[in-house]
Amino acid sequence: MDEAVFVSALLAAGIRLAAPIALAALGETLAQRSGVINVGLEGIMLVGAFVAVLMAVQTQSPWIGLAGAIFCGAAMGALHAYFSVILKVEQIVTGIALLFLGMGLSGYGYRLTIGMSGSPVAVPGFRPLDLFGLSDLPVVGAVLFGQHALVYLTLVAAALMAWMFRATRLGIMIKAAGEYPVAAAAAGIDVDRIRLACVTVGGAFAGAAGAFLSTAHLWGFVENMTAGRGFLAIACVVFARWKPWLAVAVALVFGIADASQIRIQSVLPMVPYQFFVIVPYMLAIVALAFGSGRNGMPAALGTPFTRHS
Amino acid sequence: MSVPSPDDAFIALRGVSKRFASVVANRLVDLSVRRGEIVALAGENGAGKSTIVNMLSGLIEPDEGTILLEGIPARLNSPLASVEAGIGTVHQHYMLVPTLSGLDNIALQLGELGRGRLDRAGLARRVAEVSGALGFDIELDRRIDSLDVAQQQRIEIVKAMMHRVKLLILDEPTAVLGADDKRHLFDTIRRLREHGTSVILITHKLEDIFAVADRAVIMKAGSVVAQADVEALTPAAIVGHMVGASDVQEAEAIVKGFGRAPRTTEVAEALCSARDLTLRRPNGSLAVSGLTLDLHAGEIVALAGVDGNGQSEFMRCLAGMERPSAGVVECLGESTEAGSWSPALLRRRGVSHIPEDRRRFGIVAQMTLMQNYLLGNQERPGLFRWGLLRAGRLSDLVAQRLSEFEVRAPGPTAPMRTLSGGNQQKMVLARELDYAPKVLLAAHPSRGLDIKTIRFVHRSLDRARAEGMAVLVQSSDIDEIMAIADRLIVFSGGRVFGPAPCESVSRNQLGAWIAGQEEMPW
Amino acid sequence: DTKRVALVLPGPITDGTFNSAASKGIEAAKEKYDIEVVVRENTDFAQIQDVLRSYAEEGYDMVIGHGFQFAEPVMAIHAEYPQTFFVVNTAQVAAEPNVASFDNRWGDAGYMAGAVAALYSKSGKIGHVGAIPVPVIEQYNLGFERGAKYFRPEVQVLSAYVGSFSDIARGAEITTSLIEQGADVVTSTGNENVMGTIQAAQKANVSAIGTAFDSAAMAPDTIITTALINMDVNIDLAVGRFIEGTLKPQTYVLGLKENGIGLAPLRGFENKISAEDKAKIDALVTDIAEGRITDLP
Amino acid sequence: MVTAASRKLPAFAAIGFALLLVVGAILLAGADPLALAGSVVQRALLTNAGFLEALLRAIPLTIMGLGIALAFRARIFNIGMDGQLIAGSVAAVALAPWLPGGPVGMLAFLVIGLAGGAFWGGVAGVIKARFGGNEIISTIMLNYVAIQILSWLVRGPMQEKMRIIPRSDPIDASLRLPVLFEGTRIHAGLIVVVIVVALSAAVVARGRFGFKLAVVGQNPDAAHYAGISPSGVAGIVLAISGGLAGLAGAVEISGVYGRLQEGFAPGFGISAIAVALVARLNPLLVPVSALGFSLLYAGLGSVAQKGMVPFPMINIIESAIILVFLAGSTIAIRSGRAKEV
Ligand SMILES: Nc1ncnc2c1ncn2[C@@H]1O[C@H](COP(=O)(O)OP(=O)(O)OP(=O)(O)O)[C@@H](O)[C@H]1O
Ligand SMILES: Nc1ncnc2c1ncn2[C@@H]1O[C@H](COP(=O)(O)OP(=O)(O)OP(=O)(O)O)[C@@H](O)[C@H]1O
Ligand SMILES: [Mg+2]
Ligand SMILES: [Mg+2]
Repeated sequence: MDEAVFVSALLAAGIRLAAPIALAALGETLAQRSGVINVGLEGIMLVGAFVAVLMAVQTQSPWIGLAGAIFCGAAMGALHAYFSVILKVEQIVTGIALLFLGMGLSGYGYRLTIGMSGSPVAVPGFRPLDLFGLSDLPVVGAVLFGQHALVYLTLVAAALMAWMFRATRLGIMIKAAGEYPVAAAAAGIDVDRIRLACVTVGGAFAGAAGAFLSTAHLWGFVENMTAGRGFLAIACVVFARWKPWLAVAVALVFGIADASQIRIQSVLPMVPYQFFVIVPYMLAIVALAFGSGRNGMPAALGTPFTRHS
Repeated sequence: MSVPSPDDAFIALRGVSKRFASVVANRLVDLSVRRGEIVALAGENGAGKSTIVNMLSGLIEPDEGTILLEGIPARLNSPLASVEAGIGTVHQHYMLVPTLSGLDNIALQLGELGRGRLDRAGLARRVAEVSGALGFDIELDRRIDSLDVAQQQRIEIVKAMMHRVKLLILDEPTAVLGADDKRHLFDTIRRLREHGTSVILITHKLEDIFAVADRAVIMKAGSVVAQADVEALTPAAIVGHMVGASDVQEAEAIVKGFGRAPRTTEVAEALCSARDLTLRRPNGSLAVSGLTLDLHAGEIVALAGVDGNGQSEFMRCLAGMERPSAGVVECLGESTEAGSWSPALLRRRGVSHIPEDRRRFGIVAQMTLMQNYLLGNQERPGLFRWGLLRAGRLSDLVAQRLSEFEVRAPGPTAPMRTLSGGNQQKMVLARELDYAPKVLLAAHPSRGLDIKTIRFVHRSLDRARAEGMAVLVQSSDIDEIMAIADRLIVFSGGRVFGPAPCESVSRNQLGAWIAGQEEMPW
Repeated sequence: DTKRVALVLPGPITDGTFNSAASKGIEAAKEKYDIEVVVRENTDFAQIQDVLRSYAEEGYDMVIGHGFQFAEPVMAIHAEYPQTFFVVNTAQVAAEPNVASFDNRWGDAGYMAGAVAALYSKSGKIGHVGAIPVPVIEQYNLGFERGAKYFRPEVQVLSAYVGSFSDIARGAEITTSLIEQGADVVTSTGNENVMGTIQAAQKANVSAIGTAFDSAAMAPDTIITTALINMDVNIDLAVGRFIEGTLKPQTYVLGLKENGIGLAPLRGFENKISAEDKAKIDALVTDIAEGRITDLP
Repeated sequence: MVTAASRKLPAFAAIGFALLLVVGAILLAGADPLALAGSVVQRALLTNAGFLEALLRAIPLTIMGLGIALAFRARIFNIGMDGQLIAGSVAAVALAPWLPGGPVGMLAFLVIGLAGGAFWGGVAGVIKARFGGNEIISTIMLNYVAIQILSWLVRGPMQEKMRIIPRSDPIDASLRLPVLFEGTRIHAGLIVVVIVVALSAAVVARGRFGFKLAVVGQNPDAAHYAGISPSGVAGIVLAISGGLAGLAGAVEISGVYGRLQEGFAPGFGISAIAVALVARLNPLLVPVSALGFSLLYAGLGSVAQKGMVPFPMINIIESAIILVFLAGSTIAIRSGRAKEV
C-alpha cells in the first residue's frame, strides 16, 4: 500500500479510537481537578452509548441522540456527585456502583427497547465531516478535515478547559477545591457546589464519549461495548498530569498505538497476536519511566470536604 | 478599664463558649472591639485565642452565646458570611493553596473579580499597591509551596488587606516576620485604624502589644481573665495574668529572661561542617553560595536574617533533606559525597531537626500525639520489639513529655490536629530534644510559643549546649539570638556575614547585616 | 410431565452471535416440547460450578452449558447429580450416565465461508477477524483459509485477532485495517466483535460473510451469506432426544448432514453472483456433506 | 454548613431513590420485587450452598482486599491486582512440575505464587520508586499486559499436552490444598486467610512498617523529613500488595481449579478495592466485607439463575444495594454507631 495512504489511514483510525477516550478523560480531568475521582466512567459511557442510539433511532437525528447522551451522562455524574459530595461517602466505591448501574441501565434499557425485537435496527449515525471540502486532500485531508464533528468539538472543549484552568477565576476556584479545600472555603468558596458542578459536567463528557462510540465510530449498541475504555480514560488523566490538552494528546497516542498494533498484526501473522495487543500498554509503561510521578495530582483527590479540619 | 459597651463596638462576643469533645476551648467569653481600635489578644498556648478567630471567620460556630455585629446579633456560619460582614482574617495556619501562585491565591477570595477571565495584570497592580503600602517584598508568581514561611506569611497578610475590611484579625502574624516587615505591618495597621478599621492582633510578643495595641485582652484556659488599655499595663502585669502568677517577681523573671551561662567548653571538635557549600532552589536560583561553616560541640550558632535568603535551604540540606549542588557537608561522620545523604541516615547518627514549616514537615495532623512522637524516632531502639510497637512504653513516655512541656492536650492519644498551634510546636520540640541528639537543627524553635514556654525552650537549649550538643538556630528574632547564641551568621541578599561571636556583634551591627549592609549606616 | 431445562450461557443473549443463537434455540425448543426453560447469562468462569450445582440441586432435569469451558466443571460434578443430564456445547466430552456434548463442525462452516469469499473477492484478498483464538474460532479460521484456496489457490487470506469478545470498536478497526490492505470480503467469529466487523465492511462498501447466526437483515447489502452454526439444532437434538429417552452419554458432532452447520441463502446477493459460481458453491456444499473434501480441519 | 447531622436527610433521600429505581425497574420487567428480594436473601443467608459459595469466593477476595488495604493506607492505588494475580498463578503453575509433593510442595506453590505477584507488583513499585511513575497507570497497563501474556501462554508454551483447549495441564494432585470440610469445596486456603489477616492486622495496628505506610499516606513530606522514604515505602508496598494478589491466585489454583486458564478470577481486582474500602482499610474488617460482597454475589446469582429478570437488572440491583449501603453508613455515622473516617 502507498505509504502516504497508509499513514493517513493509520492516523484516522488512531483518532477514531482515541476520541471516546479523550472525551471521557477531559470530563474526568475536570472532576478530579475539583477533588472527586469517578471510576464509574465506564458505566456512564455505556448509558451514553445506549441513549444516543435510542434517541437517534427514535428521532432520526444523531444530534438529538448526542444531546440525550450528554443529558443522561450529566444525570449519572450528578448521582455520583450526590453520593461523594453531599453524602461524602467513599468515592471509589460509589464509582464502582455507578459502573454496575451503567452496565445494568444500558443493557436493560436496550432489551426493553430497540433490542427487544432481536433483529438489528438501522441507526442514523454521524458521518465524518468534509470541512471546506478538503477531506480528499492527499495524506492530511482525512485526518485534518474529514473527522467526525465530535472530534472537533473535543478539541474545542479541551481548549476551553485549558483556558479556564489557566485564565479564569472559576478555574482557580476548581483547582483550589481539589488541592486545599479548607483554604478555598476560608476564601468564601462553596467547595461542595464547585465539586457538584464539575462532577456533573464530567459525567456529561462521559455521556458524549459513549455517544461517539455508538453513533459515530459505530452505528449501534451492544452491551458492554466500552470494553475498558473508561479505565483507559482515567489512566490518560493521570498520565496527562491532570492537564486537559495533555489528556487529549495521551489518548491520541494510545489510539495511534492501538491502530498501529492492529496493522502490524496482520502483517506478521507468525508472531502471536497477544504481543501486538500489549504494544500500547507496554508503551505506556515504558513512557512512565520518563514521566514523573504524582506531579499534579490534586492533593485532596478522593477526600470528601468537611469543615472542622 | 475602658471596656466598650456592645453598642459602640463594631463586634462583640457575649457569653460565647465552644467545646471540642472533652476540651473547653472557650468559656463564656465576653469580648468587644470598637471601630478603629486595635485590640491585642494574649494568652498562653491553648488559651483559646485561635478558637475565637475561627468563630469570627466563620470556620466554626459557637456552642452558646452570641456574636453582635454593630450591635445586631449575627450568624457567621460560613467563611463567606464572615467575609461579607467585612471581616478579614489572617489565620495562624495559613489558608493558602500550595500549588497555586501567590497572585492566584489572592484572586481566589476576591469575588468581585467575576467569573470570566481573570485580569492578572490588573490584580497584580492592585496587589502591588497594597504590598507597597505594607512595605512587603512578595513574590506573586511563584507557587506557594516553593516559598518559605515568611514569604507565605506576607502573602497571607496582603491577601487579607485586599478587601476594605472593617475588622482585620491577625492570628500571630509576626511569628516569622523580620523586624522591618513587622514595622511596616504595624505602620499599616495604624493607618487602617485611622480609617476606622478595627483590628484584633494575636501575638506572643509583648513588645508587639506595646508597639501597636490600644487595649490588651488576656485569656487563660478559655476565658478572658483581664483586659485594660495598654497604657495601664506593664509586661509583667500581662504575663502575670497569662500564667496566673501569684507574685510579681515570678512574672518579672519571665519577662526578663534568664542569664545565659558563659560558654564552658573551649573550642571543641566540629560535629558538622559545610565547605564551599552551594545550594540551588528548584527553579535554579542560588540560595546559598560558597558557604563555609563549622558547628562545634557545645555551642549554639544562630542563623539570622530575613527568611528567604537561603536559610531554609541550608537547614534542610544539613538535615539531609536536600543535596548540595556544589561543595560538601560533613556531619557526624557522614558526608554528602558518599551518596546516601538522607534524613534517615543523619537521624541514625544523632541529628535532630525542628523544621521550619511545622505543618508540612513536622507533624502528621490526623495522627495521634503518640504517633507523632514516633515520627523520626521509628528506627530508634526500645520503641519496637520484633517490628511491633511497645505501645505502653511509648504512651508513658509521651504522657511524661506532655506534663514536662506543659502541653495542653487531653492525652497521648489525642489527634495532633486538635492541639493549638503552640502546643503542636511544643510536641515537636519535645520529640526532637529527646534521645539526646548530638546536633540540633532548630528553625524558629520558639515560633508560636507563649513567653513562658519560650523561656523554657531557651533554658532547654542552653542545657543541651552545656551537655555538648551542637545547636544551629534559625531565627529572625534579634532578642532570641542575643539571648541564646554563642556565634551568629547572617544570610542577606545573597551574601553571608559572619560567623562572628555574639559578644563582638552589636545589635546595630546585626541589624545592618540583616539589612544587607556591611557597615552600620550611622 | 414437564421437563425443566436450564441453559447456562457465558455471555449476554444480545451478542448477536454465539449466545443469541443458543437463546433462540432454546426459545424454539420451548415452543416445540413440553419443557420449562430458564436461561442464565453472563456466567463467568468462577461461577460455573456453583451455577451448575444449584440447578442440579433444584432438580432441573437437564442443564446445558454453552461453551467448552463448561466441560471440566461438568465432569467434576456430574456424578453427584445422577438425576440431572448435563450437556456441553462446542466441546467433546461425555461420561456415563449423564454427560453428553454437542460440537458443530466449525471448521466446515469456515471452509464454506472461505470458498464463498474467495469466489466473490475481486482483489484476491480476504480477511478473517477472530475475537480470541478459542478452539472453535481457530477451527473456523483454519477452515476459512483452506476453503478459500479450494477454488482459488492464489487467494491471500489475512487474519487478525481482537483480543476481546466484546470490544466491538476494536473489532471494527481491525476489520478496517484488513480492508485497507485490500481485503474485499471479510468474516468474523466471536461475540459482539462480529458486529464491529460487519459495520466496518458496511461503511467501507465491501462484503462480509456472517457467522453462526443469519443476520443478513442487519446489513443486506453487505452480508453475502452466513456460515450458519445451528445452535438451535444442537439444542433441539439434545432436548428432543432427552425427552424421547434416547440421549446417550456421548459426543455428537454435527456437520452439514446433521444440519448442525449450514450456508444461509444468498438473499440480496442472489443476482450478484454468477450462476457458475453458485453451482460451484452448491457442489462444494454437497461434497462436504458427503465427506468428499479431504482437507477439512 | 454541611454537617453529619444535615447529611441524614439526603441519605434517606438517596436510599429512597435507589429503592425506587430498583423496584420500578423490577416491576417494569414484570417481576415481583418481594419474591426477588426473598430469593436473594434465601440464597445468600438461608441456604448452606449459598453460604459455602460465598465463603469460597471470600477466600481470594479477603487476601486481595488486604493487599489493597495495605497499599491504600499509603495512598498507593494498586489497580493492578488482576494482573498480579495472573503473574502469581503463572509462576506457581510454571514451576509446579519441579516441586516436591505434600505440605512442603504445597507451601512452596503458594510462596511462588506470592513471589510472582510480588514481582509483577514490584515492576510498578520500581517504576514508582526509581522513576516516580504513577502506579495508577502502571498497574492498569500491567493488567492488560498480564491478561494478554496469559492468553498467549495457555495457547503456547503452557498449553495442555492435548493442545485443544487453551489451558494448562493440571498440577499434581499432591499440590492441591486439601478440602477442609467434607462435602464442601472449602479448602485450606481458609487457613492462609486467617494467617494473612492476623499478620496484616498486626502490621497495621502495631507494626513499624504499618506506621510508615500511614505516615506516607497522610503526609509524604513529613515522612521524608522523618527519614521514611515515601518512594521506597511505595515500592515495597506495591510488591507486598502484588504478592498478596499472587498468593490469592495460587490459592485459587491449588484450592479450586487445579490448572491455569483464562478468566478464572474475573473482576476480582475491582471487587477487592470495594472490599477494602468498605472495610475502611481495616484488616480485621476486610474478611467481613469480603464475605458480605460474596454473599451479595451469591444472592444475586440466584436471581440470575432463576431468570426472574433480564440479566442487566442484576447489575442495577447490585449497584442499588451498594448505594443503599453507602448512604446507610452515613446515617449510622450520624447516630454515632460507626466512626467517621
Ligand atoms: N478542632 C479541635 N478539636 C479539638 N480540640 C481543639 C480543636 N481546636 C482547638 N482545640 C483545643 O482548644 C483549645 C484552644 O485552642 P486554640 O487554638 O484556640 O488556642 P490558642 O490560644 O490559639 O493557642 P496558641 O497560642 O498555641 O495558638 C486547645 O486546648 C486546643 O487543643
Ligand atoms: N479599611 C481598609 N481595609 C483595607 N485596606 C484599606 C482600608 N483603608 C485603606 N486601605 C488600604 O491601605 C492602603 C493605605 O491607604 P490610605 O488611604 O490610608 O493611604 P494614605 O492616603 O497614604 O493614608 P493617610 O490617609 O494616612 O494619609 C491603601 O492601599 C488602601 O487601599
Ligand atoms: Mg492559636
Ligand atoms: Mg497615608
